[in-house]
Amino acid sequence: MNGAAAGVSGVGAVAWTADEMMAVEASRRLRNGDVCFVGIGLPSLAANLARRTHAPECVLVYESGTIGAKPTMLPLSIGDGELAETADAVVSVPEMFAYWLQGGRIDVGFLGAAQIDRHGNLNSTVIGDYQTPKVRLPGGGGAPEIASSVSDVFVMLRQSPRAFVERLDFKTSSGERVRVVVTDLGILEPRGGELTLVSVHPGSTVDDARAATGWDLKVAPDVQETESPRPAELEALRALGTKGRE
Amino acid sequence: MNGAAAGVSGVGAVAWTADEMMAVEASRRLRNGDVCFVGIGLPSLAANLARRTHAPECVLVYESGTIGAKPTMLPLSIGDGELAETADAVVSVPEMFAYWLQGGRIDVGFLGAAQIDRHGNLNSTVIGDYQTPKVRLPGGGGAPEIASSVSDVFVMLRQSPRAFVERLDFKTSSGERVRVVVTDLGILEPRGGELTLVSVHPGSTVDDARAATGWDLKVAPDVQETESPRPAELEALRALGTKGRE
Amino acid sequence: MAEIVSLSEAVRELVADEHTVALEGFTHLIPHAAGHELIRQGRRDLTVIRMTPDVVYDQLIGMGCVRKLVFSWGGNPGVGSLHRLRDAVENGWPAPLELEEHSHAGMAAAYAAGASNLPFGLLRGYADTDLPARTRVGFVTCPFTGEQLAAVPAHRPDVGIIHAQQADRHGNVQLWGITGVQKETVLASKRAIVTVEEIVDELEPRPGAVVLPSWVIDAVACVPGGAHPSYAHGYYERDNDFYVAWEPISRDRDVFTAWIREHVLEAVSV
Amino acid sequence: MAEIVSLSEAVRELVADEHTVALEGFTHLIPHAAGHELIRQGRRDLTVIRMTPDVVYDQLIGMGCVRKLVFSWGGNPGVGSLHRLRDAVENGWPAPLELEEHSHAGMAAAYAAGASNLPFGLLRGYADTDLPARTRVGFVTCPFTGEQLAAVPAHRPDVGIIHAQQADRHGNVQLWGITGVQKETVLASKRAIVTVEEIVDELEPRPGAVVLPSWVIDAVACVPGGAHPSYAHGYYERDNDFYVAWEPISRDRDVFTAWIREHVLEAVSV
Repeated sequence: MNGAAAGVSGVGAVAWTADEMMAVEASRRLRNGDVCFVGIGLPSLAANLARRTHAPECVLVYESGTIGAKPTMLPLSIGDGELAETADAVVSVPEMFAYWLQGGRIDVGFLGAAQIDRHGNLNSTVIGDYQTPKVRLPGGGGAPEIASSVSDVFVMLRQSPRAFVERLDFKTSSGERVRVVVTDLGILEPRGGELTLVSVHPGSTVDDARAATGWDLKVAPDVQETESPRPAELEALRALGTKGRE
Repeated sequence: MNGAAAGVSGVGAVAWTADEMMAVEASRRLRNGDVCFVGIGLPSLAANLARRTHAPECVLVYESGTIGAKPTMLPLSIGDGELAETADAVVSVPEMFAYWLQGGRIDVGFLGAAQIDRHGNLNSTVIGDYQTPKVRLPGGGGAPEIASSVSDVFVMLRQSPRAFVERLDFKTSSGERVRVVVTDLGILEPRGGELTLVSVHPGSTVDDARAATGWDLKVAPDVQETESPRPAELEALRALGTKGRE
Repeated sequence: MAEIVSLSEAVRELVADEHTVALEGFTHLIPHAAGHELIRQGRRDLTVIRMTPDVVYDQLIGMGCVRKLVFSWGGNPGVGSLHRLRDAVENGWPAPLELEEHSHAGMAAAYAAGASNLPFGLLRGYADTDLPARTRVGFVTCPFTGEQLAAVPAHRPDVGIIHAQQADRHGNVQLWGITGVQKETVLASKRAIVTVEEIVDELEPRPGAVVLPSWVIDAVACVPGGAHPSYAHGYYERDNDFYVAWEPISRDRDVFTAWIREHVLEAVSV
Repeated sequence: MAEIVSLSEAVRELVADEHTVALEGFTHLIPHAAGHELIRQGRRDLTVIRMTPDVVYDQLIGMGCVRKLVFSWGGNPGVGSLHRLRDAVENGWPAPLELEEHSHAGMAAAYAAGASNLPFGLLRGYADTDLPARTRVGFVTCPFTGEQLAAVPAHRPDVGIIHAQQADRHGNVQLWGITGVQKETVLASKRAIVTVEEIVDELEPRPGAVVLPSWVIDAVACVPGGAHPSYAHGYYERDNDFYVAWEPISRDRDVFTAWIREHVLEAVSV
């Protein structure tokens, strides 16, 4: 799993990691019955957690073509066999993108990236110049059309000045439908067309979030502290495990 | 089956009908391994006959989505269950038309019609004016794209001045790829861009064919007499039967 | 999530006069029972979409439920004409019928476009025919090759209605055999009704099956025999004799009307 | 009709230098053995198409077989970077690599367009991104709504290569599980090679299976384990440890080259 346990320790009875806080907070925002387009890693963790807690009817759709997958363990790849075995239906990749994603059948899509700007636009293509890149990143994959086809885009991304930038090196996907950005420090939501810090996680401060942002971060006047992961949430989360970890 | 036995009696040992002559002659023109897009009635009869005689590897594709169907009895409808049960693959109708027909995977397509002109253009839409038709015909169905997508179009049509017309009331499909027209009287092939009588069936004459054509029919200098259905062909043909007749 | 309801409730709740409705099923699984319910509930001024109108639309047209027909092949398969369709077009009985006709390829592309949330379907078609002058088709130019291609407006029915073999108790649906254009019909439609042969505890995966999750369907109604005289693969065969018998019934207005009264209007809703 | 031949013969007969080749398989059934055969036979200046280049294209690129890569997501799934791909793009080692990158939706539409003999695939995509400035995408206007839609040039590979679970002795092929874009890859390609886990007397129909008739395939080669480190549903699991192990192997040019020598070049052709 990418971004595996970072060892940040939270306040409250049970210690938890930044990844766990991010997964729990993203999971809380999924409504029962939501149809979610999930990738691997934290998004998959968050969506599977939701199915095991408050949103058992949450439908997991993986871009590999599996609709309604119910994995018992977290898949390491979006094409793991168990996804097909437990799915309500498996469709071809062209059908997945045409009928299901573009068809407007997906409520929530999760995205990550190497860079994000204040409007929620994302870069997962290159760092540096396109023709002579400092770092060639994997590229857009499903992101460009996920960002424009689902109702709500959830971004999960660790906060740092290198990731939260004033200007993207490349715009891989549009921020138009980004509803929330869950980071390791807090939660950002678009307010007046700009991502605004609305909550900080226990153990983090507004100044931490400001320092980890490459632009002058707007902070909501009513900025909250995120509720720590509840023991039940952590238990369900840790019970998930991953094949990769076995 | 449409155009069922007309009772025309042929010369030669065994009596046969016009439909049988048409089916046998169309069948003879199918090469082993040809992939055929077949409709119901005479085309289905001809293609199934070919599989039972000289072209066992002939592949039958029905627009209902069945690829490589091997019906034991002649289907009455293109969607008969046996077509699906005996097919190598069953695909959706959109896939059939997009990947298989438009994709250029079909060698031979059979067409019928209410009217044909000297260029092989067909009308299966209306007799009379489109807005106030004398007869509203079923319409194009698969014909417009069959006519433009397969390599060779075979037309099977009973010859009469009402069907073989100087001017179509409506052009439902293009004659560009029509390679042969098999009628109850003979065989027409395009020569110099115009359908030309190249063979007459036993019991019919060139004058019969001329009289049954609404334009001044070109006759090949080397016009032949069609070989009568061989006993083996008739036996195989009659063994086919049809569900409708049972 | 699909609700499991009676067919009469599904039609009453979801289908209104002037709606655009698509009842699909390519020879196989034609939703005849749903068509009969539309007649019983007296729907009017419908725009009905179907590749092959078949007997089910001959009946709707003959009973005056239809203002416009969008189709590609309007015959009685293996038998001949649809006489109620012809009578409406040729003589305006019981009411004039507006036609929008396409090719099968065009109709299939229009359903796929609707399911894909595209405004039009792209195909090589309609070229060198009289169809473009008589139907809704446009042409677009390939930005790479300069080729001209046909564009058919996407089908986006208000209600899509299909018949399937099975649903489970959550309203997930499975159909198999010749699956036609039914998946596209459901996904292209704003609302979807599925009638099924039976409701089972668990959908056992089958070769060649199409599975539609409950959350793309609005109503599932259990209507055994709901496809007759069409067939349901694994349940009953096509009633070819009925299609032959329909020829004389549909030929005569009075015989047709009497047949509908006896077999549809006076039949009990399910 | 497909001929059943050895993989080395299939590649020798059908794949030439400068060909455009697509090896597909979405996480599942990735034709790694076929990629290794391309390396062993020293193909050069290939244009390779693949949604997710994965380890198989990292190897082809690192061995200098590739001039141009057409792709949509070039990472090591669940692990990180494809270092040979990055080294080629960032440092031109062993040779500069031309990129044409799309989104998954664009690649899928391009394959479907190729299979449909259309010059381009139509989709709602690429909008409000920097992709159009860096790749081959055009825009067309809907003749009915005036909307602008993306047009991606169809994929028409010279050779499409996939891996499947089974073929019968006639060369008919069946694959199941996650079937990805393999049907479109075969149908979009001028020639097709299929490697299979086993050749059976009869293909037993399976739920969710894709069946490709022998007459759309040119060569079938029996290569058990031909998808490793990817997996073959019903045969073996994905070797997740290999994907993790590939990270340090691919990071270093010499370690990579040694690994290829030992595991590919000195391995026997099948």
